[in-house]
Amino acid sequence: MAAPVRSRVDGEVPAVQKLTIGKALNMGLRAAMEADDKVIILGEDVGKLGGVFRITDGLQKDFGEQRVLDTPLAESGIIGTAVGLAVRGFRPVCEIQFEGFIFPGFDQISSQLAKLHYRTQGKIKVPVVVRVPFGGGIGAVEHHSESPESLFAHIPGLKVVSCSNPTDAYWMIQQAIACDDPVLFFEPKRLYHNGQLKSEVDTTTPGGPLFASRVVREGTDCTLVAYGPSVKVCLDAAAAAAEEGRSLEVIDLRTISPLDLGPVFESVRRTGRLVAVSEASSESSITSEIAARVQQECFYSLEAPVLRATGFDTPYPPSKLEEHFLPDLDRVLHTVDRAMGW
Amino acid sequence: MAAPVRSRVDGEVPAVQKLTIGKALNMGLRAAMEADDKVIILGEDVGKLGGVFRITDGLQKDFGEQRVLDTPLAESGIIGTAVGLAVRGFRPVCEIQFEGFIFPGFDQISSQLAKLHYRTQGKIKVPVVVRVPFGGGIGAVEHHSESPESLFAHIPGLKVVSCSNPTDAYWMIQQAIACDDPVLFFEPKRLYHNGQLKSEVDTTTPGGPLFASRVVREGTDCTLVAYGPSVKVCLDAAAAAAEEGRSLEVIDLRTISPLDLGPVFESVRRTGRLVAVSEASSESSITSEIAARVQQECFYSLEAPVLRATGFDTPYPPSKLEEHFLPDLDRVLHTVDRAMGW
Amino acid sequence: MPSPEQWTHPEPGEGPAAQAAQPSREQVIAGLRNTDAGGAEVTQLLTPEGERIASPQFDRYISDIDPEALRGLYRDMVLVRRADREANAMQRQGQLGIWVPLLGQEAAQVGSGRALKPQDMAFPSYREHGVAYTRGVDFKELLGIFRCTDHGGWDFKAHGFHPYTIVIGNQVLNAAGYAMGQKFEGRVGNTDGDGNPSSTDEATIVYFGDGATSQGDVHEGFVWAAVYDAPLVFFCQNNQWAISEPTERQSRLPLYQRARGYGFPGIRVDGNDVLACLAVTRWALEECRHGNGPVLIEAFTYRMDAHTTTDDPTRYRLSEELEVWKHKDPIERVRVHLARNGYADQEWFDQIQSEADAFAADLREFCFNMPEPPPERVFANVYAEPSPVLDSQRDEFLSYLAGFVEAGER
Amino acid sequence: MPSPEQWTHPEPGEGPAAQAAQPSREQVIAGLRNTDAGGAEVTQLLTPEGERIASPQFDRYISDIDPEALRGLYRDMVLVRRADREANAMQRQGQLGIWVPLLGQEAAQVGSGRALKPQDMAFPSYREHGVAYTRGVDFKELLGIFRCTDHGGWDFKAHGFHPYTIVIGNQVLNAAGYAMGQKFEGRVGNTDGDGNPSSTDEATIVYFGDGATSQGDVHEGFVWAAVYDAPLVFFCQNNQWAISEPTERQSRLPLYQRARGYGFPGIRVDGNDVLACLAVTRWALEECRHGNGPVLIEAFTYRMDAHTTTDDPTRYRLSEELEVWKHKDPIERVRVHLARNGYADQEWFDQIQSEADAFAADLREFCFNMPEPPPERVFANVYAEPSPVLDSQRDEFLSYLAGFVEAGER
Ligand SMILES: Cc1ncc(C[n+]2csc(CCOP(=O)(O)OP(=O)(O)O)c2C)c(N)n1
Ligand SMILES: Cc1ncc(C[n+]2csc(CCOP(=O)(O)OP(=O)(O)O)c2C)c(N)n1
Ligand SMILES: [Mg+2]
Ligand SMILES: [Mg+2]
Repeated sequence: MAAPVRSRVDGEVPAVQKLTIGKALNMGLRAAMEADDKVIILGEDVGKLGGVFRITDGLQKDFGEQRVLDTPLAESGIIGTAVGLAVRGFRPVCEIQFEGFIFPGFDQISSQLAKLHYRTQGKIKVPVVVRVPFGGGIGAVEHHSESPESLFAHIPGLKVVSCSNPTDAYWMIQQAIACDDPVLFFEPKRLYHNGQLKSEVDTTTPGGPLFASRVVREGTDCTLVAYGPSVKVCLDAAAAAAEEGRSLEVIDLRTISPLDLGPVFESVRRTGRLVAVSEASSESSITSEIAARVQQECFYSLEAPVLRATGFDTPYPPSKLEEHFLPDLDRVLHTVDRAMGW
Repeated sequence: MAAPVRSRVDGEVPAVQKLTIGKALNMGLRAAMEADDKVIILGEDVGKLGGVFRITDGLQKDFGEQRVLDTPLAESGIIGTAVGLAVRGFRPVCEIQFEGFIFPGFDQISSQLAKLHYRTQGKIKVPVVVRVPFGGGIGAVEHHSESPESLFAHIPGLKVVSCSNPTDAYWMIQQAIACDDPVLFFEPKRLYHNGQLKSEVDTTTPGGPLFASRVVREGTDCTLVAYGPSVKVCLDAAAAAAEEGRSLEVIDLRTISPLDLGPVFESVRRTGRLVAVSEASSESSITSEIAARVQQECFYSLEAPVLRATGFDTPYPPSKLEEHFLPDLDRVLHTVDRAMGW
Repeated sequence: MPSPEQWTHPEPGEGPAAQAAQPSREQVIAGLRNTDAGGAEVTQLLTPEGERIASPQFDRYISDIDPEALRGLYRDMVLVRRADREANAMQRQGQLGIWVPLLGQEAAQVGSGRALKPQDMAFPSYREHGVAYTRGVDFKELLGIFRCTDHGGWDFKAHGFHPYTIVIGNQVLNAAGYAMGQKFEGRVGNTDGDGNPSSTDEATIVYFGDGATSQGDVHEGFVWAAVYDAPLVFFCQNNQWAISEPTERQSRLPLYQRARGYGFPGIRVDGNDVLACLAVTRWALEECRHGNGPVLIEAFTYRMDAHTTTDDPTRYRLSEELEVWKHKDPIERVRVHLARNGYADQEWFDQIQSEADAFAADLREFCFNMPEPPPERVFANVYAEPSPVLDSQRDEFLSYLAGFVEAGER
Repeated sequence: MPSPEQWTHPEPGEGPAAQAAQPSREQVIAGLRNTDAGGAEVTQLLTPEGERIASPQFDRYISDIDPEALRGLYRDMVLVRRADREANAMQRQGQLGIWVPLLGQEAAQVGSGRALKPQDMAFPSYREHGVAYTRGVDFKELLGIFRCTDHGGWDFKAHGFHPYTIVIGNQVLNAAGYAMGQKFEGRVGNTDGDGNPSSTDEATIVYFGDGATSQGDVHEGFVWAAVYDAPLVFFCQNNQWAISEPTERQSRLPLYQRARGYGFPGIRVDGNDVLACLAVTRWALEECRHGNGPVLIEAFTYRMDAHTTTDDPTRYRLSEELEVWKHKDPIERVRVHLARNGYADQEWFDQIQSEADAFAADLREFCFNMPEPPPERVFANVYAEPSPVLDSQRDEFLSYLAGFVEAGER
């Protein structure tokens, strides 16, 4: 059975707080660790340092070295031991330092984490969460700005989610930890400490369900669908479009696998147009999947093909060039223009 | 510069031979090794044993242990040393024993093999071929029947191809080895030794270019697109459909990345319908990408949405169940029916 | 179901097998060398001739092995071998998709498996049918994997026996994590009321082959277990071959010496000596339970049959090698020992043989009657919690299938 | 360009840094312990006090190091440190996106780098600016990576210096493959006309950190190099820390002992002693060139600055530790040695300092004037041979961009 996501009623923490995404994640992890002492954190530099992004800040101090483990430097080891710990009854939360370093752990993710439940006809559960800071826009060197989430969406047995705002960050991480399936949790690293996004988080009442997408801005002319860091880009684009009298609906996917495209279908049936936005390269990606399914489900509603504004099919470029690589407000609006003019 | 793919004129080998795919690959590898002594083969059991499928049969005997290496048992090691050998000037051909065992090598593939050329602004070339027997239908145990090619199609910097017949097997492997880019070469393992597919291979004249798809059967009602083992399924389906008076066009993708969709667009503009077939799970896959691009390029030509007949979004099941998992002739025709009835 | 033999043997008489290479001189020598390598370094308590060798270090770990217990170990090995041979035969008859024979490794598996306590956990690779047996997993429960009706389905927790792991090395890290969990839960280094080691302390054992030692995951397992003092016994069955590759392709040194680089004990045991395997594994498990952290055991043994039923060992090793190893058979030496010392008579041996035959017959009958899994099984248990996308794929497929039934086609 | 500092310091004064934990007692002790660990096992030729210690084994490898050569090594280290500090400062001024300081590791890098011959190949990690310098790679050529205008662009072949590798451990396998290639091409174990070792024989050196030793790739590099007798020197700079994790988190044993498990030599050298690093690396390279296969060197040193400019070491180590290591400074001991023996006077030291300042000034000026890469660079060199899909993405994007220019917006 899944561990409970407790509403916080202990009164120690104010019920509503203004938080960044980073702080919300930190508090969400803390709440999960308080709720269930089988929750442990594993990763490189997650202890004393609190992680290179400080998302686990203070947790080792308060929960000890057996619940927040500074592991040896090897990702297959982190995931592989987490699987074993889960078999033992723990609920490990692994931190991958940057998405570009998840690949040494790919085999354990696809061969064990994703398949153990299926292999054993459900007799073994592996409630492991793999936290992955992802995406670009931080001016970093190679391997620190990628968006590999589509690879995991293609692997059956995994669930993949991404948060885009502090409230979701706080609740989704707890729900992911409580989920009995392995969850890859993609965190929009460039927004971790973005003060603009700081918002009030109600820490008493859980948000909606984890595996559900959500309309975050209503509109009538064209639908934008995105997840993680691209949600903010889309919201900004919608605000800019509104000034020019164009009404864009924005959907935050939240769950990447399984996809919850119901709200997207419903929206496209109204607007007739869809632009899918993601920093990931487009080829064989989540945005491909969205396009494939929407053209099938909304065949007679579409007034233009589903278009995509994504990272290009190149490796992530040197970050002086990332403004070109990343789908920004202009490129999203340009793509909307193309959809409108079809 | 790419190594040459030589036409064979030495007269020792008959110019036209009846070959299976397996034998054609074996002869193609031999021809590549004769043409360029920098071509070396690395893998588990590829030497004395000739590989578990015998694709490298006889090569170590004739070219020696420094050109056909039985490596230690570790896939990251195989790919990682192949990258270093390529930097040194070799043209390594790695054999991954079964596609399910490519994952320990995923990091070296995505972080080094795919990116070294980009990282060095073209100063370092990594002409490595990774041969991957893939797909199901052989009644095997877990990890021996998967179709992970979409994962590699999503990684920029790699090229990904798959052969479906003896002539392509013979020539494509040589072209892949001669290509200056890293090529993931997916081989339809269940067809290796399929006597039905045995056909005359002209070993004197190279086939068409490597990175081009090809219409393998013409038709007018609906287009089928597939690659590797699914091409045969589609051809069989088209033959069956013809008996019922339905004319299906079949396109062999051959190149998965970069996709060569020109012939598909052209075909869909004529037929108005497309069914994409693959054994891989559908989510965020090559068939998603095909659907996404075809709905965009052929928006006004499509009389039905692009449909897909694929493996399900489950791990590969125990192989007693694989007949259900794999898109077979019936399921392809059923999907065609749906497209026709839209 | 297509038989995996077709992988390599397209049409009899022609095809690639016809070009089979002979093993090189070096390989033959390597193979033969193995037969007496390990001599000085190897821990042996029962010689191939059935003589009991005293060991100051290890005798106390088998002080409870009286003639009856020894007969028990003999019986274990005979049953396991008989079942293995039966399964192998059933594969030849098309009843199993593949079989992974353990022939020759009975002592390594029974000896180490019998060293475990109920509360311990074992992480097998894919050849550990003998260990499975010692953990109380019915041989029948293994068949699903090889008949390809399931990926394994015994009660892992109840038996303390993890699922088979096919991807080489993976299970070593999983086992390290599990053992860390035992430690974190305070299940090592305890004492009872009298100050003796607690009988409820736990340890984990993980099985892997000589070839597996090259994998990064095995190394990382060594690193993790060492750093966290995890109660983990690394049990490497060096059966001299990783499919067609001799151990020389994986290491310059005897494999047990790998432990030297990590700072925990490594030991080579005669893997064909059930007593030595039992004693050494008990010692290693105790080290673990005391909280001293991991131990590496290299069981020096030999794979007497093919790698799997799809393999053709004549392509890479000479039958002479097998002949040499037959002299070191793990069962025969116990038989000689029991007989010579009067611990068992012919009647008893005959009785065990009939018991083994009955065991095998039962297995065979079970195998022939195994049901086919239903199509919906494809979709079952992908997730613990529902996935609407998958549910609709399933529903769609099942109604598609139902269409055939209605049309009378399937 | 957003500065990576923003990763961790949202708003000054508040944010997570305010909760910074202090290093634990254990960590402090571990750190201090390191300062005299390695004592007996470490190879040292020049003490921190500048005294030359004779070594029967290694002296002959530096018999050519006369005062002039020693001054050269001193100059190398001073220049490298000065450039490192300049780059660090430029990062603080926003001219570089990040910098990875080598402060404290000059001797390890210059000593090992100077041991290489032109035909040798070096595979760096990401901190080997000092090695780059010894390979004739201009410091300016390194800046693109850290200014984020490129991923590295020097002439790798001409310099015998591979691209920086950021994914921990990857380069170790790549180096093993390269070294196998040297062997396959017959570039080891040759003799010249007089029967002496050939001066054109080759070897490879690969750099990695203490943290990296845990990665599977490093292990597999050990396995491959050992099995193929590849001419590869594994040069591990143990700078005591993998970001915030002390070496104890990676290993129970001193890291050089890892080699014991693989059957090739492992040696610990004082990584702050340029002479010892030079001598030991020359020895190791000769082993390789003779065809004896790999050697592991652990250079025992200290990262005197932060992991990178985004790191805050005060969160995990005490400044006392740094103070201890300052007494073992790699440059200072050479200065004392030169001065005490009258090999260099103050004027010479001053001159080197000015030279270093000029070197840094030149670097600074270059950095400030580095051009921005053009947008089409995003699409360039993804493949060696054309990819029509990508070409059309590029064309479409460039015409989109041109649209802005036409509209006067960018
Ligand atoms: C990662 C991975 N690579 C390749 C294989 C294919 N394979 C299966 S068994 C085997 C040899 C294993 O040898 P060893 O570790 O000595 O174990 P043994 O089979 O001898 O018991 C290989 C290469 C695999 N299962 N997993
Ligand atoms: C595979 C991988 N995981 C994580 C990282 C993030 N990372 C960069 S440097 C570093 C620590 C490396 O420590 P060490 O090997 O001792 O080298 P040092 O930086 O001390 O020179 C980490 C964890 C990475 N670059 N690659
Ligand atoms: Mg073996
Ligand atoms: Mg370090």
